[in-house]
Amino acid sequence: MATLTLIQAVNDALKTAMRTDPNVLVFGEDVGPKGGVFLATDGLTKEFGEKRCFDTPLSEDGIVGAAIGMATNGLKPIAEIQFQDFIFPAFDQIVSEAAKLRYRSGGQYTCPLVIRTPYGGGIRGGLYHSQSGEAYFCHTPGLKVVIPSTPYDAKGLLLASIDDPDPVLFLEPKALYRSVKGEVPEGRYTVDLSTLRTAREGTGVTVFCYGAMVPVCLRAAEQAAAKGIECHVVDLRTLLPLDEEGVIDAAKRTGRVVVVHEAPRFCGFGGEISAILAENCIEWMEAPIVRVTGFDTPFPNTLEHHYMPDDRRVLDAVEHVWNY
Amino acid sequence: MATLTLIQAVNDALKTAMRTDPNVLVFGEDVGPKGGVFLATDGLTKEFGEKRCFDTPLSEDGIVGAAIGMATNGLKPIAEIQFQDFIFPAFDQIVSEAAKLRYRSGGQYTCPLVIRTPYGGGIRGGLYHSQSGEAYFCHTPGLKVVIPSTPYDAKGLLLASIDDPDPVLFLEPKALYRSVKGEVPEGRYTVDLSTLRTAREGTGVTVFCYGAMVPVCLRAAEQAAAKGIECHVVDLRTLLPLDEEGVIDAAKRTGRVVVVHEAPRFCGFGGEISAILAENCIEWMEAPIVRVTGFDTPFPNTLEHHYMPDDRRVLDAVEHVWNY
Amino acid sequence: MTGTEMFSLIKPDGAVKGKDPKLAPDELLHIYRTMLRVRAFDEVCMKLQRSGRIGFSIPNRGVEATQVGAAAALRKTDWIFPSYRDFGMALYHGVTPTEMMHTMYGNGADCAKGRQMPVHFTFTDPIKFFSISSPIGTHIVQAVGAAYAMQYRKEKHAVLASFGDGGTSSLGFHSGLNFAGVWKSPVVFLCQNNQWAISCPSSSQTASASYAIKAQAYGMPGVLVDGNDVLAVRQVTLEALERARKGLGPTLIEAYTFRMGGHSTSDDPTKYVPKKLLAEWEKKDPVTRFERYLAKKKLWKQPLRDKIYAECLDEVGDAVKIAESTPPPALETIFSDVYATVPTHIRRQGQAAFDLAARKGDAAAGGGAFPL
Amino acid sequence: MTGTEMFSLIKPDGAVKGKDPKLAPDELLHIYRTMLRVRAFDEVCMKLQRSGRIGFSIPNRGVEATQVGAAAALRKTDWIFPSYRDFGMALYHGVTPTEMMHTMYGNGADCAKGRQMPVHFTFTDPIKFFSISSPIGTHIVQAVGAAYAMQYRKEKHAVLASFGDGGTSSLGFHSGLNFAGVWKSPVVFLCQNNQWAISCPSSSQTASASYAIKAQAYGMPGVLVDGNDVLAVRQVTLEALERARKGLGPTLIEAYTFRMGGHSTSDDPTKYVPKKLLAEWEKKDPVTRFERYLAKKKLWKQPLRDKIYAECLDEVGDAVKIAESTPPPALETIFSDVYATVPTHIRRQGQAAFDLAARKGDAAAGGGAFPL
Ligand SMILES: Cc1ncc(C[n+]2csc(CCOP(=O)(O)OP(=O)(O)O)c2C)c(N)n1
Ligand SMILES: Cc1ncc(C[n+]2csc(CCOP(=O)(O)OP(=O)(O)O)c2C)c(N)n1
Ligand SMILES: [Mg+2]
Ligand SMILES: [Mg+2]
Repeated sequence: MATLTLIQAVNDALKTAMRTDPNVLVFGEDVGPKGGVFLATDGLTKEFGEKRCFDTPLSEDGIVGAAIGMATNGLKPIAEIQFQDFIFPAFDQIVSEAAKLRYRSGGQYTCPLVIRTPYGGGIRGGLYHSQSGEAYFCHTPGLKVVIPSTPYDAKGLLLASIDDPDPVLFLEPKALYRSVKGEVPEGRYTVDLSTLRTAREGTGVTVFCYGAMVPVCLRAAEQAAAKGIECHVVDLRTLLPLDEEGVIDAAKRTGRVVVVHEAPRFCGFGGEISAILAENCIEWMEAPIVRVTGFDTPFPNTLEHHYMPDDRRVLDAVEHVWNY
Repeated sequence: MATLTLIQAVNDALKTAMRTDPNVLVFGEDVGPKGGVFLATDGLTKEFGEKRCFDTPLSEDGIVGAAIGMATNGLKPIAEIQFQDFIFPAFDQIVSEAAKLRYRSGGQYTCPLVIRTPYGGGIRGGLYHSQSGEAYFCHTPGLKVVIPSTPYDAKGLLLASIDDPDPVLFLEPKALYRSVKGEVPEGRYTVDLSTLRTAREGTGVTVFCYGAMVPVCLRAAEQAAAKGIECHVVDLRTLLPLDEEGVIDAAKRTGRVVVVHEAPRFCGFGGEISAILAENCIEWMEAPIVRVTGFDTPFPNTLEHHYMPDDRRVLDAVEHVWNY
Repeated sequence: MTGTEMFSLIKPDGAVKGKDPKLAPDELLHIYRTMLRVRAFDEVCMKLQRSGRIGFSIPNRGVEATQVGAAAALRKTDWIFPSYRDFGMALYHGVTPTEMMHTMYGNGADCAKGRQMPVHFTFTDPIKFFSISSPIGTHIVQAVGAAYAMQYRKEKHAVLASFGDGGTSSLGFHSGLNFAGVWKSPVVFLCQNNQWAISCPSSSQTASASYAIKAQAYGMPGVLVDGNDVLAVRQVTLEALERARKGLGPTLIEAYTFRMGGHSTSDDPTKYVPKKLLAEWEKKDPVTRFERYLAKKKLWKQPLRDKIYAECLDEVGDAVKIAESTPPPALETIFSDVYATVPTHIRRQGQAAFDLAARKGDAAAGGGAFPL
Repeated sequence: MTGTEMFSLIKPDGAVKGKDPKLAPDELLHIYRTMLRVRAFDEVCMKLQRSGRIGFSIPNRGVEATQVGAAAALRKTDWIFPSYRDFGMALYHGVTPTEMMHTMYGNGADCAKGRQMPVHFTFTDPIKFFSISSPIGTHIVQAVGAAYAMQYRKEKHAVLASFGDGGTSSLGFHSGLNFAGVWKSPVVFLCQNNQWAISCPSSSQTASASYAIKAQAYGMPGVLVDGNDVLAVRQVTLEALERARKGLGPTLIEAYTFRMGGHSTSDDPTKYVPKKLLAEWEKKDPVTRFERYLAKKKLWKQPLRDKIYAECLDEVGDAVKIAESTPPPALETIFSDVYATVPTHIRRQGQAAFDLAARKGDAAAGGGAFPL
């Protein structure tokens, strides 16, 4: 088993899928000879030719729109959006079209595509190279939304997304691209798209997180442990459809909950977690359900380390609900 | 004081603003000679000329993009998007541009525009003439999101939105366009963009709602009253920025909460209300916080009356939290 | 063809300009009958809407030649990415008025399971008639993707993407034509310039000299054709499809015609369409024009129109009877087809809806338990 | 001008083709100095990035003539809607390297208050240089809106909207040019065709014969100009601006040039730019070309370049010193300017951030209490 970074695991997943299924194609801006701005698609054009991995015009609307047509006519397109911040020109194609095609055609036309895109802060990218837009897509029935936090999951979830018969938005935490490493099996394997992952067991406080916030929460959990608080850290990994049973069970386990994400708080994904708990197990809650999130402002540049939730803020919240 | 329908109140607000400020312009698809598909802009081209109320090419991206340029150069554009379902081609202009211009320019360029658009179901419009997309925009710092439910508020909130120095998305409940009537003062007045409205006082169960759900909840409250449950019905009316203090106060009043909206539940606006309460006053809650919403599916056509929350579903939820 | 000169075949008197395409009589009559079928379907739907039996329809009078002419150039193995005004293309290829009427009623037999508004058809047989979407223009670039799959598999099929003059301002038009140019896609783009986007005339849509000329921006030929001349439309579409099949890339066709009715049953065109203009185009009726051609071929004389039209009306009338007696979709159709399999949260919402309907004695629930 | 023939004024040897624009010597030298200033600013920023003192920069070598030529045609009352590569336009109009360097450092004196990445400038004085956005193309249609305001107020100003070859595929390009055509907007669209969109050459961007020819799709003139000829760019921009001011509507200019560096400091162009091509364009250096013209006018001979360039480097070096000694933005800048006034929920989040910073002894918090 090789030890890979998260971005290498993504690259490995793409190669694995392309080797086994000739209908799998990869395209987007700069994914061809350059291999993608983060090198996720490095070597694909060389190995599979320019009919299977190629650059497109600078139009996210076009990239996703064309992917929908390919998907509905028998191919398995994997579209790359260079930064999640630049997905919005394709919002109409994703939300109005890809997400609704199966439904509106009574199941006669389907849309099995994957959109991969790096999201999140930590690279001093300012307003437009740092955003976490998962909540926009999670409010869209018909889509699946997946975010890995480990190399193993990155490969297994991406292969499962490629197998999936419905459109999947695959958000890659760019802050983790090269900062996490892990063992990744060779060849094909998949990680189910509907179960959360327990990243750390604990009985004191349940911490829900995903993507780049997972290592942050695990660090905070170490520090909490030093203070005698055992955190139960849950990596949600598939946000839609969410493993609601798993979420409720994990919350009941401790009765104290902190929800963490980078995106702005207001109407963010964390609100949904709080709401599910407030609706299904409020009587188990022994403390307020606290959210630690990005602020309700655009993403700044120089001060991004103050904007992004860090272990200090998570620990603060953990202590708060613990001592409540 | 005249008795007007909600759509007449919108028309009245537009005329009032255009009469007092020559910088106010109205444009969009079919807003000119036709007066808009719902007649919101009826008579404007005739009274103010085609430099001030005019049709555009069929491009929402263009409509909002051009409005941003006008707004930042001294005009007060009011753009109509024919149906909220068709706002998504403009999503990038709204979310990446209008919402972030003041911030990213350090306050040197601003974007005081209004986007008006009818939203919601009830006209047998199927997937694409029925959607309620407020949550997409409420997750976007820099925007304001306003939804009236009475003719009085429609005029007062719209005039306040036109006065506002920041971009406002003004969502009009099309189901109420002609079905509600009310007294509307002549001339200028404004309704503050940061306070909720108590639509009905009560001490039993607090019901949060907005737009077309307000009359539905009031009907349910009547029926609940007949069963001895007094509902406190809150019309949120400005969703962003939200009157959080008011929300928390209203919830504490009864300790039992139902949140109602037409949009799909998952990551919808209702989740934010639940989360605010779970974070700020969970110990006051005597029952689960229950959401009554559209389903997590696209909007159907023939069966839309099953999809949209109605007084039966609201009443069910009210009884549920009451009896808990 | 430069994109500004208009190609036509049938002169106003029915004589042929240039080379007669020499179609077999039964093909000519199938074209003719389809045009009348569109008209009959249209007339019946307008009446159904006026009497409150269906909610909405989209009139086609005036534009039948464009739709039917383009459809006549296609093979069954090609794909159509239609606009909501493209009744005629489906009818030409053998979709029955009954199948279509189910969609007009959004009943349980509707291909779209009552989820879409009327006229938003979706068929896979006998030709791929892609699910119609309301948002304008999105399908134009999707058509290019579908065509990529054909290229990739080395099929000799092609795609017809049809849209209106208003559609040229959309995002999908720009990205669709641009991608198709770069990819040399086997796509024919058909811009049906009926001169209106609801109430907006072309003067408020674009400043370009024609719609066909926009092809230049994407490195493909642009062809302007008389959209009221069914054989001319068929001819240019056929030639464009041949180019496409040969790997020579896409073509933009502008069919110049006129929408004789309102935009939809919700629209009052008298507010914005000049009467004189309407009267002028009334004289250019595409059915009459084609009849003159057929007459010169001795294939037509009255009362053939009356006879065929009556047959069409009967056929559509029967469709109405069948559609009206078909029950509405079952409650479960709200919850299915969101995904290939129903996820837990949607299943739970479905169950709650079933419980409520059962409790309140609601018919749509059917059996009572959520079956998915 | 047809959109496919290329206009130029200065021949490779510095002689004038056609009519000399006869600019005053100090204007010519200001143009020259600005080109060198861009080059100096560029060189310094590249080094700062390589040594880890700033995070990012965008090289401009090769494209200075296009930027400076276009800027030279503008009046101070016009607006610029720039792309991130348009250093030179700001410098030409008198924005100082120090103001710009603050943005490169994202410090407390940065006009954008340290919120944007480097090179995303925003200035209102001495010319309206609109806040640069990362998303490609969005500003093109915004420029048309700003121009509408000028028309509406009957001002004789105009707007320059500048973007790259890649930008022509964006949504804002399509809607921007389309709206401008219909509105006859006083806008000049400047497509800087530097032949690359990051690593993507024009052959993967569009199939059209040129970028200028895309103007036809929008009913406006398209002009192709030699982008390495500063006076030719100035000339065509000036003429287009005059048309705009006269109410004759917009123009699309394509300036044909070549990006000699990488896309940005994060890019390695050797992976995709053919060496031969680079060598070929090296010979067409726009600064050298302009020097030959100036030499013929007796305005230039060595060591003038060395002297001016050294001055520019000094000036930029001073800017670096000032920028480096300027403290980072205060913590409150995260929370201000989201709205004109800070709403309650943001105020509360700001207060929490201040409390945390104060508790953990964090410098950025300043005084400690949230001041807004
Ligand atoms: C993105 C979008 N914006 C607005 C609408 C509302 N709308 C429906 S049809 C129409 C006009 C379309 O005109 P055209 O493309 O010329 O087609 P035609 O109806 O004339 O066949 C408009 C504006 C829509 N469906 N989609
Ligand atoms: C909407 C969007 N998609 C993708 C990107 C990423 N990106 C940044 S610059 C660039 C290439 C731009 O090329 P061009 O327009 O030719 O300008 P140039 O850099 O050559 O000046 C891309 C793809 C972006 N900024 N915005
Ligand atoms: Mg039309
Ligand atoms: Mg370029």
